[in-house]
Amino acid sequence: GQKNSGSDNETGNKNEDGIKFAVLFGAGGLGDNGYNDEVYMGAEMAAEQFGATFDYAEPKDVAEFETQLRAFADSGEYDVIIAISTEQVDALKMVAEDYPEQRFCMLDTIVEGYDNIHSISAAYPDQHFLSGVLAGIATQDERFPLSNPENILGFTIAMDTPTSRGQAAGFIAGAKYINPDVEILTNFIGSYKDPATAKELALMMYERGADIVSANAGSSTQGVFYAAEEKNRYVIGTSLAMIDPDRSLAISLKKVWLFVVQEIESIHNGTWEPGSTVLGIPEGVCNYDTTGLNIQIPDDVVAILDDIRTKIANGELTLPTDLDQIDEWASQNQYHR
Amino acid sequence: MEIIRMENISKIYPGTVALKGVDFTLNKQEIVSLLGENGAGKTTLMKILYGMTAPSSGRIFYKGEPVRFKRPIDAIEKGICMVHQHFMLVPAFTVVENIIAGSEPGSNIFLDKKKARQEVIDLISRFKFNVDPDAKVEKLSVGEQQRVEILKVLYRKADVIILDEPTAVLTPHEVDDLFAVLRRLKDEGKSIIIITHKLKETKEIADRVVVLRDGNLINDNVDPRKVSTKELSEMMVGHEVNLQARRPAKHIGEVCLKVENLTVEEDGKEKVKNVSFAIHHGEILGIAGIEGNGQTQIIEALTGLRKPKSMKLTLDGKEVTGKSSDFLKAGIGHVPEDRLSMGLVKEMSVMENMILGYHRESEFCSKKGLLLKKQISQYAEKLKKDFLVKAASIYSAVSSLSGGNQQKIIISRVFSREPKAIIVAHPTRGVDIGATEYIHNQLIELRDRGAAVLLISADLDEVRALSDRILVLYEGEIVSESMPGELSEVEMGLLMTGGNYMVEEGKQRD
Amino acid sequence: MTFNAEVLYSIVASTLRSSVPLILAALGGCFSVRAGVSDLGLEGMMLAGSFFSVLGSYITGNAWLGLLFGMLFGAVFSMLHAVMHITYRVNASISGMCVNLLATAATPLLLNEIFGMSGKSPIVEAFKKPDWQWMNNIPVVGRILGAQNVLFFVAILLVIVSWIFMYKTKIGLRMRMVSENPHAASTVGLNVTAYKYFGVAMSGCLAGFAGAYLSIGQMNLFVEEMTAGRGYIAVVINAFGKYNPLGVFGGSIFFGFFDALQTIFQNIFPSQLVMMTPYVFTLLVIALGLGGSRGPAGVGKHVDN
Amino acid sequence: MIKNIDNARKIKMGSSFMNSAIALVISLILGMVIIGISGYSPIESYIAIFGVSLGTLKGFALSLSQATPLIFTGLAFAFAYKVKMINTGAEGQLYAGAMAAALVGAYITNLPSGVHALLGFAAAFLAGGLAALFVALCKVYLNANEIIVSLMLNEIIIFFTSYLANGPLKPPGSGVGQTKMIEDTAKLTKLIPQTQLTTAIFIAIITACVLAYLLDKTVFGYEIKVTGHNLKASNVAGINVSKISLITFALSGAIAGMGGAAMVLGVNYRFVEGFSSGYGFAGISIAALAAYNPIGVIFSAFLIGILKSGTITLNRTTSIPVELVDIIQVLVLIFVAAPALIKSIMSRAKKVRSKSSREEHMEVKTSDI
Ligand SMILES: Nc1ncnc2c1ncn2[C@@H]1O[C@H](COP(=O)(O)OP(=O)(O)OP(=O)(O)O)[C@@H](O)[C@H]1O
Ligand SMILES: Nc1ncnc2c1ncn2[C@@H]1O[C@H](COP(=O)(O)OP(=O)(O)OP(=O)(O)O)[C@@H](O)[C@H]1O
Ligand SMILES: [Mg+2]
Ligand SMILES: [Mg+2]
Repeated sequence: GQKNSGSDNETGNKNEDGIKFAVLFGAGGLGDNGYNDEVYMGAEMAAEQFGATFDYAEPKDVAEFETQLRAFADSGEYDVIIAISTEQVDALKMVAEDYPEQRFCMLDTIVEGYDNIHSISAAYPDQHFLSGVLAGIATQDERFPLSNPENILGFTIAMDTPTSRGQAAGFIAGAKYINPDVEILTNFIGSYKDPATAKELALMMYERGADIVSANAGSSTQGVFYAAEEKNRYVIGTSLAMIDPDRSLAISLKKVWLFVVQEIESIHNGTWEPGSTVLGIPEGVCNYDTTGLNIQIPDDVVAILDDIRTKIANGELTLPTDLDQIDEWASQNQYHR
Repeated sequence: MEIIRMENISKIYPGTVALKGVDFTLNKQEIVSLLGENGAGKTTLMKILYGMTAPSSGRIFYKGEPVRFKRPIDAIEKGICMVHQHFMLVPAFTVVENIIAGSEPGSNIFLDKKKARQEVIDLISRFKFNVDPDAKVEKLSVGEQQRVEILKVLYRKADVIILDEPTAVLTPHEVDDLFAVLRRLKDEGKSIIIITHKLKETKEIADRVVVLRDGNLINDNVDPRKVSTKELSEMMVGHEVNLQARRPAKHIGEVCLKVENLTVEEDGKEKVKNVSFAIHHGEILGIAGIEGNGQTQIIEALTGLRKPKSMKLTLDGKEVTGKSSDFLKAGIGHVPEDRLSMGLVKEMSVMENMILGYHRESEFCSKKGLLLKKQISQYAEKLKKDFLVKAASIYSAVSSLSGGNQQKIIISRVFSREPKAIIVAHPTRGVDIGATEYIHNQLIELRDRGAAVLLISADLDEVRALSDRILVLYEGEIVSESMPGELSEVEMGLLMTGGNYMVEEGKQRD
Repeated sequence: MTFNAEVLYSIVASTLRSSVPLILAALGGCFSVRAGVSDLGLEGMMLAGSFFSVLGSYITGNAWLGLLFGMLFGAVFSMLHAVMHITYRVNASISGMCVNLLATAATPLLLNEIFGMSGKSPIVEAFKKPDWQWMNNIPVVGRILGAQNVLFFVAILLVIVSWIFMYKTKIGLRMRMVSENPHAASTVGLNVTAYKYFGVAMSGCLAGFAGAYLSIGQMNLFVEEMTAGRGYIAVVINAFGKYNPLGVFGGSIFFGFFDALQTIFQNIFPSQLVMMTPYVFTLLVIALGLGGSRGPAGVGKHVDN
Repeated sequence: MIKNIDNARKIKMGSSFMNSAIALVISLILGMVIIGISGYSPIESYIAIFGVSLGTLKGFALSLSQATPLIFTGLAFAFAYKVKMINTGAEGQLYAGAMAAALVGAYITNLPSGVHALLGFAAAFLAGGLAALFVALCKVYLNANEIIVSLMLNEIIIFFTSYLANGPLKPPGSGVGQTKMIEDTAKLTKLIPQTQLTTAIFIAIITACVLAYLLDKTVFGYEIKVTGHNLKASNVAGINVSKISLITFALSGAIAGMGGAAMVLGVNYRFVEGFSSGYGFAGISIAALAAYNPIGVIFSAFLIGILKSGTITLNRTTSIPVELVDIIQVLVLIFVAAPALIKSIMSRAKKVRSKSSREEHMEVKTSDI
């Protein structure tokens, strides 16, 4: 491996033996069995693959983002500083302006127009779209033993933020795309760390006839899984760490760890460039996943999912990005089996 | 037979020595009166006996056995009960609940309300007390509350009963009733310790008098029948005292304060019913009456603390309306009935308390709302000197002063503003003889300088000694107006309890 | 949105389930206030209960023992409040906040120290929802009660027992006397300090129970800050219910009901506004003068010796 | 005479200062023990916490900037406490103030820079004050418990501002609930470039001084103290207790609101949903630490600011859990809030010392024999 010698000299005393990078986690912090943990996993993978080392910080509030980024930048030790959550955009832009020679990376959000920021993200709806399609099929398909005759699904969201609404929109669009009459119950928990409320909401969804509930809710997701266990229905999580082998219909995967690995790889290869990279279903970064699950998805269903994935990759199908757009989108886009 | 002996009791509070090696004994079937000025240590001695505070040194013997009372419950178990100087009642509880709490009937964990109620009713009828067992205490008059306190003690079947100033809030008639009860209890074999500042009462009820002064035992075997009240008070104070002698007004002037059609409504009931009266310059008008007959409401109306239903108040012909600050500004001074809760801020300094209520006057406060600290401290020093307030400095907290000196702060504050009229309520309640004498003199001086004084007091002797004219208040109405000496104490007592017919009949017979 | 009997059943069942932790914590608040100590520390005691019940269940493998552990440590945390306020005369709002701060700091730390995990604990043995088939035969009520956890019934029992304790027993009367007028209580020979400690310890136990209900009753693990402000809501409910176990029960059901209703209204109105409504309603009730009594007269007062 | 007062006050302040200092030392020592027990090096931790916070310019600036919102909320609590009201609503008032400042900062344009920022503070002052006034009205006229009403109003304000930030006020394309960025003219001047230390700290300190002056030197302050100590006596003294309570509590809320403005105009440059990590509640401890003295609040907030800034360093440079610092913070609060606790510890220590010295004495004697 060769180091990116050009920028090395400019920014001073960088670790000569290997790449050193820093990660600024989201306010939720590690241990969420979700996004933050997956980024951490990516950092470890990158460290191992490229012999890199990394430091990280778990900020406690919004005001701390800027301080931590500055401190990382100030030390001049890092080849790249990675900010991982949407709330950090403001801080990142401010700091990036003050340290033009320092490379930054923004994950999961598009930031453009800076010479020292590279952003890698997936389109919000992509993560859950294919799972939505699968759920839309499964709820009406007798080959899925835990589903019921009713045509109802559920989606629980931690906080009512634009990002979360975009993610939910992906799931709902997926389900309606294949099953236009499906009803999708959506609920907001109000916290990333309140599994008890999450469980209660999921229980009510199941009681109201939903047979598959998907969750994108940080640590609160645990509650949805527990509700699925109690009701013996399907559940869809967002992380490899968050599965119930007998009841997880799929995992709505966004392979954020790949973002980190790619980023470090580009540094390692000297191909790092500012700008933005958007990845998603076409690149295989977002997908439904069944690793470690005991549920058999019939081949014809897999074929449909593959077909839809191709359509998206071709650009035949573009996805809606907010809950408000769904109805209109669904009336225009329908999949005919 | 000796039932209690306290030996060489000392109590040191941070900053004060409350008791210095006091010995005290109590015999069976005996009523002992404990005398002493404010701060002499009477309450402290009794609190030690009752297990509420630990003595710094000394020993207590109960029937010859040495005992250590760590908590009141230890004393209660030995049959020692105490009625406190300040009421120890729960306003939100009923009379029954207040009486039984802590010594409920029955042996299981559940509360037997029926049995408790029956026991209390029996007790009430046995001692001919007039209290509703199911009434909430917050609705009771002060006298009734006092009776509940005594019922609490009786309910606990105490052998030794300690009463700390039980008569301060009672009418003469109620005092008689109380004393009758005490005598009956004595006949039943109980021993009683009573603390009072009224020497007349001491002479009437006590078998033996014990005198404390400044934490020292002065004499523990005075026979009340063999000493005069003058001698008793000199024992307490340590020097000669001039007892209240009437000093009638020299020249009564024009009408100063005129109150017409005063009606006050509270909780939908008329507490003061269309009362009118006038006070002249240089006159003390006394209002006698049992507490709870509308005194508080009259005071509040005349000081602007409460909006009466109707009232026309004029001061030297000018009408006064508005808030209490307007009344103060108009020249109506106010010595409130409870010095600590209404008249003073005990956490603040003597100096700060000496301008309370007058702090917005231009003497103490600039137009921009700044306090003129230099003027204020000079003023406070002057008052401290003029009114003989005993305090370490004007910067000491009021809480560090004795009751009498606390009262002096209020007196100095109000009197030195030369009010045209002044409302004075219970000015000497709980104040010792020395300070009482001083306050009375100040009142008379103020009157002689031309102020109109409205004196409201539950102490009939005080009203009779100071007033130039006396009204009797009963259930919110003025039932009698008389000149001092016109009516006997008994007659006034009857009027105060609603017996005006009898008085009038008596007069007609004369 | 179809609005049928199913939905109705589900709302009622959910109301009961989500009111349980509120009932328990606010009941704890009752004991505290009715012994004369303000109850601002419920949140912290509850969080401690959540964590330690999980730890207890983890160690023993038994949910009941876990619950016991949770209650015990709820009480242990309440003792910080008790010692500061009762013995050292600190303002109760401050000592209460101390408990909250301590629990928020200590639980993640212990999570890290004991389980080596951050954010949440491993999954432990929890109270399973009992399978009461026979209940389903009882019309209406059976379906709703059948959807409840055993702890729900324990909570109801505790409400009744607490009410009897406070209003029908001698100790209850004495404890209330302490809260109304500690001086009076001490003069009739009651050990005011002991009663206050007892009330606070009970509040710790019950808040610990409430926390345990969240972590091993509703759920099967601990998540940092999982009480999510329920302790503060319990403080509100306690005042709303006039510091009476029955009132507290009613107030908790009220809040639980709003929680359950949210699931339906969130799809119609912005979620934040829906979540805001129970507070607006409570505030209105207080503004109309129907609730929010000042409580026992002697709360926060001390007796000198 | 004047000297006399000053002396008396000095002694009082001095003893409460001593008390706080001892409390600090004890809690730092206990903190070391806890860190040690948790298996980390106490020395290394303390170097990380204090070395950077106090030893470097940026660290020092960070400590000050962390202290800024805390001064406001600490003052808010301390001031309301002067009339014996407990302002648990500072968190909500902070949010209300932040939203108001963000609106003024973003939607009013063409103002000179200092004026714009001050207008932002004024709006926050008003918003926080109105929120608190509502609580005070409920207390004064409906006899409601201010703690309870404040707690509810907190939730209402936080949810409502969150609704605004996610709904009507959300700038297009934003991934989080927040309002539009404020104009440059509304941004506060940085005192040290590349830090979050802005002129807000001056506004905070000035506010503290104004409050101290108000309480000590004015009739209004006198009336506040009288009202706080004895409600009945202040009525009798012709003080309009309702008015004093309303004004004091509203001012308390207004000060908390200014804390929100400091965060928006100086740090985040817009209202961000959930921006406060409990600054409002932290105010309670800050005020208690300062024994409710406005000037003391500056120092206690600075102390907590040091610890918070230490936490930030610790977080980045070591694997020591940051909650350890929070624990130290609680310890400080416990010991400062309970002066009696310190006293009993000190007297016990003295007893032990005198006992041991007596024993020494005896030893000498016996050896003499
Ligand atoms: N506890 C938390 N507090 C604050 N923000 C959080 C928290 N957990 C997650 N987030 C943020 O919310 C967004 C979605 O987080 P979530 O934990 O639901 O991730 P996930 O379910 O793994 O899906 P993901 O892969 O979205 O983006 C991310 O931007 C993340 O930074
Ligand atoms: N808790 C206390 N702390 C400090 N000093 C006290 C305390 N209680 C009483 N004292 C002081 O002890 C002395 C004796 O007080 P005590 O109450 O026994 O007097 P007393 O004779 O009952 O007076 P009074 O007639 O006013 O009731 C007084 O100087 C009083 O200020
Ligand atoms: Mg179905
Ligand atoms: Mg006394």
